[in-house]
Amino acid sequence: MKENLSKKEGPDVVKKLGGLGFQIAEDIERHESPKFVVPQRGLGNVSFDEVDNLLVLGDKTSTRSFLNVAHSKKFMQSILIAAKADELVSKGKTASIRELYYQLKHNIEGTKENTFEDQSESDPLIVDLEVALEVLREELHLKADDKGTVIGNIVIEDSGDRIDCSKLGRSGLAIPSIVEHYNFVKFDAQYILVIETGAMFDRLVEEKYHIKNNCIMVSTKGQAARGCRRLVNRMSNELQLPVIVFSDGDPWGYYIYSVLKAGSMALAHESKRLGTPEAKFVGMTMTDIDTYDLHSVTEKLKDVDKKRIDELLQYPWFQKKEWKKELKLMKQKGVRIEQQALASKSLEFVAEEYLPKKIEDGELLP
Amino acid sequence: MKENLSKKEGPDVVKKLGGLGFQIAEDIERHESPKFVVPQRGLGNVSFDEVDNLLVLGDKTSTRSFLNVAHSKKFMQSILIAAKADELVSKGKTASIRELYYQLKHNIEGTKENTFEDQSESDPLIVDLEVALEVLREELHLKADDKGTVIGNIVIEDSGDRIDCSKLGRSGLAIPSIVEHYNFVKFDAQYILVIETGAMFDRLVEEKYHIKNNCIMVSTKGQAARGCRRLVNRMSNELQLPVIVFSDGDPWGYYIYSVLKAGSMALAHESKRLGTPEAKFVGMTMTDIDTYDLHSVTEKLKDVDKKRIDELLQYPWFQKKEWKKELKLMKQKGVRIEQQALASKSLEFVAEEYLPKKIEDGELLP
Amino acid sequence: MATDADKLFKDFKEISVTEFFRKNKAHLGYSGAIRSLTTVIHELVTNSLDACEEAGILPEVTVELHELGEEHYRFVEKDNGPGIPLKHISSVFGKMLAGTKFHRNIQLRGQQGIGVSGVTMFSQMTTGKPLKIRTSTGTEINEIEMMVDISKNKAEIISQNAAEQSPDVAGWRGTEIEGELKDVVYKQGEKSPYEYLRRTALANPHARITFTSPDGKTTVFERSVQDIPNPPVAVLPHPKGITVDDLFNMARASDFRNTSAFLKHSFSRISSAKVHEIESMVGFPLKRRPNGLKWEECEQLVRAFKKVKFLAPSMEGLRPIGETQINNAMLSILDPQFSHCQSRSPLVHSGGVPFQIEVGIAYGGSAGRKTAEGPRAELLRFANRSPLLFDAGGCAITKAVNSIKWSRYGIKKIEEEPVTIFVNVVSTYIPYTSAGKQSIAYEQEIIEEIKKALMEIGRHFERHHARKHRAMEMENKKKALMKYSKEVAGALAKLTGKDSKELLENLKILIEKRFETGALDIEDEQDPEKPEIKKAGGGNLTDYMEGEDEGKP
Amino acid sequence: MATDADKLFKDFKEISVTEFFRKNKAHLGYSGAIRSLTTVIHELVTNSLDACEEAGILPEVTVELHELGEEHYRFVEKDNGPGIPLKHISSVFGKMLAGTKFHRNIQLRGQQGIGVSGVTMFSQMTTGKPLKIRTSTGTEINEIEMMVDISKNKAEIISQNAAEQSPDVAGWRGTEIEGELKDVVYKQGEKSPYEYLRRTALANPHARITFTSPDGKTTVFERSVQDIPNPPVAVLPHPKGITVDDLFNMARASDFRNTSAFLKHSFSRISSAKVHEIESMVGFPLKRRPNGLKWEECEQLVRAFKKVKFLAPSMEGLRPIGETQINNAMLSILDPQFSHCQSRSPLVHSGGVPFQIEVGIAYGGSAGRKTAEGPRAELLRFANRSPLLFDAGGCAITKAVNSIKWSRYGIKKIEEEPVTIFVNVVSTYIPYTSAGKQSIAYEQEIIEEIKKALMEIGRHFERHHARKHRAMEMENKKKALMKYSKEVAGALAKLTGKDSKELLENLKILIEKRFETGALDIEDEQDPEKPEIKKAGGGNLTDYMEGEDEGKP
Repeated sequence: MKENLSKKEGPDVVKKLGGLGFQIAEDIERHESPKFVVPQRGLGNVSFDEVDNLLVLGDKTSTRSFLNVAHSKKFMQSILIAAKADELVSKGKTASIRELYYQLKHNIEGTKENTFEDQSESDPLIVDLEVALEVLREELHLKADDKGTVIGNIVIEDSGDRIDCSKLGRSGLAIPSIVEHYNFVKFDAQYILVIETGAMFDRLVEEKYHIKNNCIMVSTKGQAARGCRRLVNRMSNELQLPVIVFSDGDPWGYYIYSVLKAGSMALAHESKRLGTPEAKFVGMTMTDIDTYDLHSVTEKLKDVDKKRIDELLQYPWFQKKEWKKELKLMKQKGVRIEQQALASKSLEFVAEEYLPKKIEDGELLP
Repeated sequence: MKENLSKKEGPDVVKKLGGLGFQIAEDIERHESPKFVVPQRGLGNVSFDEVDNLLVLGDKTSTRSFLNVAHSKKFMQSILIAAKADELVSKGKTASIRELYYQLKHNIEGTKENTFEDQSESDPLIVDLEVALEVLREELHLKADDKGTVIGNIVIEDSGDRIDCSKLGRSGLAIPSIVEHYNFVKFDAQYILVIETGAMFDRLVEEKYHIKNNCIMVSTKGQAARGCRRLVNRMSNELQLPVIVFSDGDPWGYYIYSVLKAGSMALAHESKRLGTPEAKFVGMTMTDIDTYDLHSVTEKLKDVDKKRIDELLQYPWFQKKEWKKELKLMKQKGVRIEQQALASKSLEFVAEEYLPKKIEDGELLP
Repeated sequence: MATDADKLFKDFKEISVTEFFRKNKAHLGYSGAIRSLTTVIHELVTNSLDACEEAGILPEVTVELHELGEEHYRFVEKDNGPGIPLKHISSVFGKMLAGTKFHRNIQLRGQQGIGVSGVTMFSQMTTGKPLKIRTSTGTEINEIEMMVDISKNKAEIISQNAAEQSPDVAGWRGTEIEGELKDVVYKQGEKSPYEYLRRTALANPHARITFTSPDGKTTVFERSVQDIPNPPVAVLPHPKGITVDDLFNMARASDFRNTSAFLKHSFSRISSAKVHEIESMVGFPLKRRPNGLKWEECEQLVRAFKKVKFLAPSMEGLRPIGETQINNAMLSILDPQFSHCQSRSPLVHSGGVPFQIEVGIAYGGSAGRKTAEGPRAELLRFANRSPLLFDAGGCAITKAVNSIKWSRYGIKKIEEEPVTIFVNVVSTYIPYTSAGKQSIAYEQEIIEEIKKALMEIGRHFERHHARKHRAMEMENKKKALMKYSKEVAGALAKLTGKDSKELLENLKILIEKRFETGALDIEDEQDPEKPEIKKAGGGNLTDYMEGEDEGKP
Repeated sequence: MATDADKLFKDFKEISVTEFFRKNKAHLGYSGAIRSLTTVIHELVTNSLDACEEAGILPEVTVELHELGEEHYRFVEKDNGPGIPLKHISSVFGKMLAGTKFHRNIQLRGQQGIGVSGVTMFSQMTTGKPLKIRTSTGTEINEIEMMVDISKNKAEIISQNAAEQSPDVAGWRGTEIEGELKDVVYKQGEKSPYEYLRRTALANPHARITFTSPDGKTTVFERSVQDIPNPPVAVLPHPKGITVDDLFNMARASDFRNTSAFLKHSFSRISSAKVHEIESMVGFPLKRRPNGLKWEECEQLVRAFKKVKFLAPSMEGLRPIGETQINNAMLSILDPQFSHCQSRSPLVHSGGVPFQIEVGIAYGGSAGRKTAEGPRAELLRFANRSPLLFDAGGCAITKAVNSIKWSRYGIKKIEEEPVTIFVNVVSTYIPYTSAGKQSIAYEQEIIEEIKKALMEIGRHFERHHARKHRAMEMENKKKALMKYSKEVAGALAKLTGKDSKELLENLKILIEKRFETGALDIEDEQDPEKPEIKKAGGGNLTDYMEGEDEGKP
């Protein structure tokens, strides 16, 4: 097993947060404009590293200055978040980003204004702080909502409990938002199958796909949550297992795959921890429609679907010829197809024919 | 433990489905208009049983006749569903309602029409069939998406596995869409706490609330799925434990409570299996806002919220004076409050003060 | 000593009415190169049709346009009317506010005696050339070239010839007018002379109209009705519509010896009994000479008129087109899938002016305007059978049409349908909004009556539409059942183990039987569940999905 | 033998122009009880102001209305103008199409010599009573009671008196008109005589106008300008605006010996040099007598006019209100927070008619219409300083105002703002759409010029608005920083263990310093992150939320 990537201890993080504080306090004492530097985020400072197959953050930075009125409120909010994170880490507590928002929200004395009006004000500043201090969200003891389920032949140690994920009946283990504390005790599997929809996950569990094919199955239930992505990343790295993704055949499903594989724009600074560049894609592909004669169970593309396809076609990480072909074919056919449409063949079809055959034949997209 | 309510064996269900088929075939052979009777559903045939504290379906029925052109397509669709359910039960397979839709969707010969254009056509007919044949969804081997998590001192037997829900770290057990096969092996708990949001569930897990207060915690993650409601119902009945619900302080949270307690309009025929009339409500209440001085972390009601409040005030099962008071107070204050707003006091507040005190003092709404 | 005022008034002058309209020619419809040309045609054709009808002649009208240069045309307009007596020719064409129509309570297209002189004026203003008139009342043929002396509002004869026709044989009778125009332009379209004549033909199915456009193409709008319409007659005014001033002026000009006789013979619907009733209400004897009546006495009389109940105004003077005639015209010109017309009963507006509404609808075929995106709805407005092509915005007809909710009658987006709406307002006095006579003022009585008429044909259209629709639906229903039968039979066979083919055969027999015998009650079938389902939980389909997250908006 | 035609023409009659407008009184603005009353006031006041200005007198106009019964009023209108010479009185008030204005190329409110006679006619039509006129040109005072002989279009004198004034002392000079009206009603509102006079005062700040409404309330609109405006002068027509017909008629009526002189003296901007230029372009010598010119020759001349470059038309004849005057008037009547006016340079429309646009905007204070939902935008239209209250829909001014995108100038929803837009069109000939003179025709030159003027004041408004806004923003920014300082100091103290109060003191010093010195660059600060953040992942805020389900729409 590879090591669990770069998890810092509490004291390190406290030191970094304090450092930010001292630097700003010094500016103030010297009567200089208090400020701090944050890397820019977003498409303008995100690029696709074709070697690592990951989205990475560039070098562009912005300076956030208290005396620049356009920054003042954000500056204040950032300091409030830093101070609260400092408190959480010191006390060994964890808070959800929503709780953090509520913890910091209060009326600013002598005004009708609140420190934060909406969680959408604190969320991006948390990311800024992560990036500026080069610490992880989890190291700040902050977490987002959890989502996702895992099942299969793997034993995980969580807070002292040993959880055998092959002994959870048809239920599976709910993946929490932070999985840094997980230890993989032992496992016996050929690969990890990541499945977009809960319903398909259930189908495969019912068909005992994970047992028959000796794999670990993860359901992302839509776009994968951070905890889910980190779990796949850690299992891929530490267990050295191939990761195969199975999503709907539509631009949204393909984007879920790309986020799992290459990371996301919003969290490009953490792509190394959250992305799994080795992941491959099994389906649904547009060619499946012809191969398995699924024409009667496709659905027409809506305008938003078409718009999303065009967007994907612009992203550097979709420039592989296989993906350009899929996306163009989708536009040309004008249809999308769901994982569950395979049920039109028979209920068992997906588990007994579709997946085993495609995986065995290596009919996977990069 | 009470018994697991009325689970029929496969052969019984096959007999019922066949019965429906024979009756219709006879009509046809006699050259009479083929038809079958379904109880009416919806507000017009749902009433609130104040003794049982449950929503129940009334006696009104409609006749669905093939020769009535307004019914013809639905008639055909119903028969297709019945035949497919017959096949599933006979084969011992389970399908999600989405899979069922895909299994039945195909082009009608000689037309441009499909048997089903959209899942919204098959879903209500499944419910019709359940009600008409007096069988459960699960007995038809059909299921919806799963959602929800359970944690605490209970051992569940699922398909041969014994799952100790106190040994799942911070993760908890994902609740599947069908829990009929669960067997409760043993448990040690004072009550069941049902929590609306995943984030609050996490907070309480982190605070070890279930351990410190010796309870089983269930997170519904929004409106409770059928599996989750059935699990709460079964635990309440079979373990004879009190159920306490903890939701956001808004009309949507209150409705989640009412569905857990009294059942829903759409599934009134299954209220006995899905509702838990003994459930009580701990918060968030409007009076909490004053008691705990939470004014600065409330949010303004939107128009849809206000509209929803007015709707709730019309429902017979919200006519208890305590609930009328809460709803009117909400309108009067013009605000809603989230569970996580309690974090503005401190992160531990909800686990160390709010819940223990309110539950101990019996400050619960009926 | 000359005061300031004297200085200021040294320029005090009188101007003629022609001079006034020369400076304000837009008031007469001469604004813009396209509209000006159509106005000329409108004035000439209107006059021809009026003349033919008064004389009881089936009209034959010919219009030719020749392009002479840029914005320069020659026109020839000819009719087979009664002709114009020599002594009146110069007044008809050269004097404004002179004519046979102004004083009479009679339904004619023209009203004011301005229009034709306006043509002479406009022709002369733009080309400096005279108008040529050739006319015969049946005896000799008179040819006159004339212009207008604008400052004197009278004709200036340029040349004059008379040619005898043989008295033995029936000679030519009619009028032909020829002239030149500049600053006008001929363009195909909704405002063109062609369109004007097409619509004129539609509203005057007894007329035969021939048009030769500047590109040499000749179109003949054949008459679809051979009957000569009854000539319009002048009717006496109704007492309810009279103002004090009207009465005062009429009384002053009256030769009657006593007011009783004056009232009886100058107004319609005033019988001897009514005269007595009126007399009992006024404070003076009706034996008095009417031309000695004072204003106050006229006021008393009008007050009495308001109180007395008279028979409704006589409608003798009204000459509607008639339902059959409109329908024939629409059929022959629009070739629609469906058409329906209605002539309403006459009513009065403004107290006592009789009027009558005729409406028609044509759907499909060549109905509607042609556009690049396919046919669109068109509204054809008419006043006393004259098409109104301009100023649609402020017109009572437009207002009435726009106030109808056509969707009630099964026409969802009327703008996008191949439909022609036809409205003709018939009256002895049309309340135009200006001297241009292209728009009818918002008289509430007129608007209301047009609305009622339109709703009536709307209902008719709906019934027609629904009938067709139902027949088609029946066929579709049967087809649908047949299609579903195979699915039902297959599934039932699976459920019961019975033979699928046999089930299908029996189902087909059932369906055939059903559609032979029970056609009527099938039509009225409703899905009884639909509304209930709607109610359940707010009508959202997700209500069927158990346990799905309702979501917080 | 009487032909058909003879029979038909037995009723051939001439009617007078008064008779025409009597039957079509709506053409003159007499339609509806409210509008008819305002029309009467409009005609009388317009005439008074024209007369005062031509005579160089600061106008004092008084209007009184008394209610006599239901829809029955008495009016008195008085001015201090030059008076009317005895011999003209009957024509001014009793003859339509007679006056001092029609023939002259001069900017006056009246144009057609119809309006005042229309008042006499309407008064008489509704009440049967004569108009009383009391007028003096400075010598004796003449009192006349008169009616109109409608069929003859001339006055009918009922009574006539003259009273001497002492020739030693400066006697009363002016005109007072008194009469009765029925079928009219006085109602407060946008179409009322009160509003008409309020707007008149706004556009005529040199006039003092007193109004007594039927409820006895007297309002004085004081003059805000004491200077007597230069009297309008008649200007010669410009050759570019002349039609062949105009030229032909002018030439015919000319006494000049030769065409050269005729051209030089009958038109503006035709110098001897230009005459030579013109001569070289036409095929005949200009020595010829103008009254012998043929139409074709006139055509040649007009063609030459089109080619020759003349100086722009003289604007001598135009009498704009003036920016200062409009602004003073708006300040005194609307008391706005902001106002700005602009008189544009004169231009020509229709080839050669000079015109000029004046616009103004007033914001806040009493600007805008008062409504139950608060102030709303109002548009005040004027033509030669006369308010246009009716027929706004088809007016060039309305069209121009509606075509402006006010949001560009910082007025988001102009309808809902307390703003008054003022537009005055000044011209020697205003192209009205009808004899009612309430609406200016869509002349492209006029519309374009109004638009340009409005955009100009729009830009001015925007600058004013932005200036105020910036000053306020600076203050707010400082306040915001002060507020945040306490939060920052508290959090920093927690993070570092330093003293919170000390940090706060230092922050305050920093802020004070910042706003003393760096005011300018603060204004230009932008948040450099905003646009980037927008771009990231499609601008959706949920993009910050890692792993949240993006959902499928």
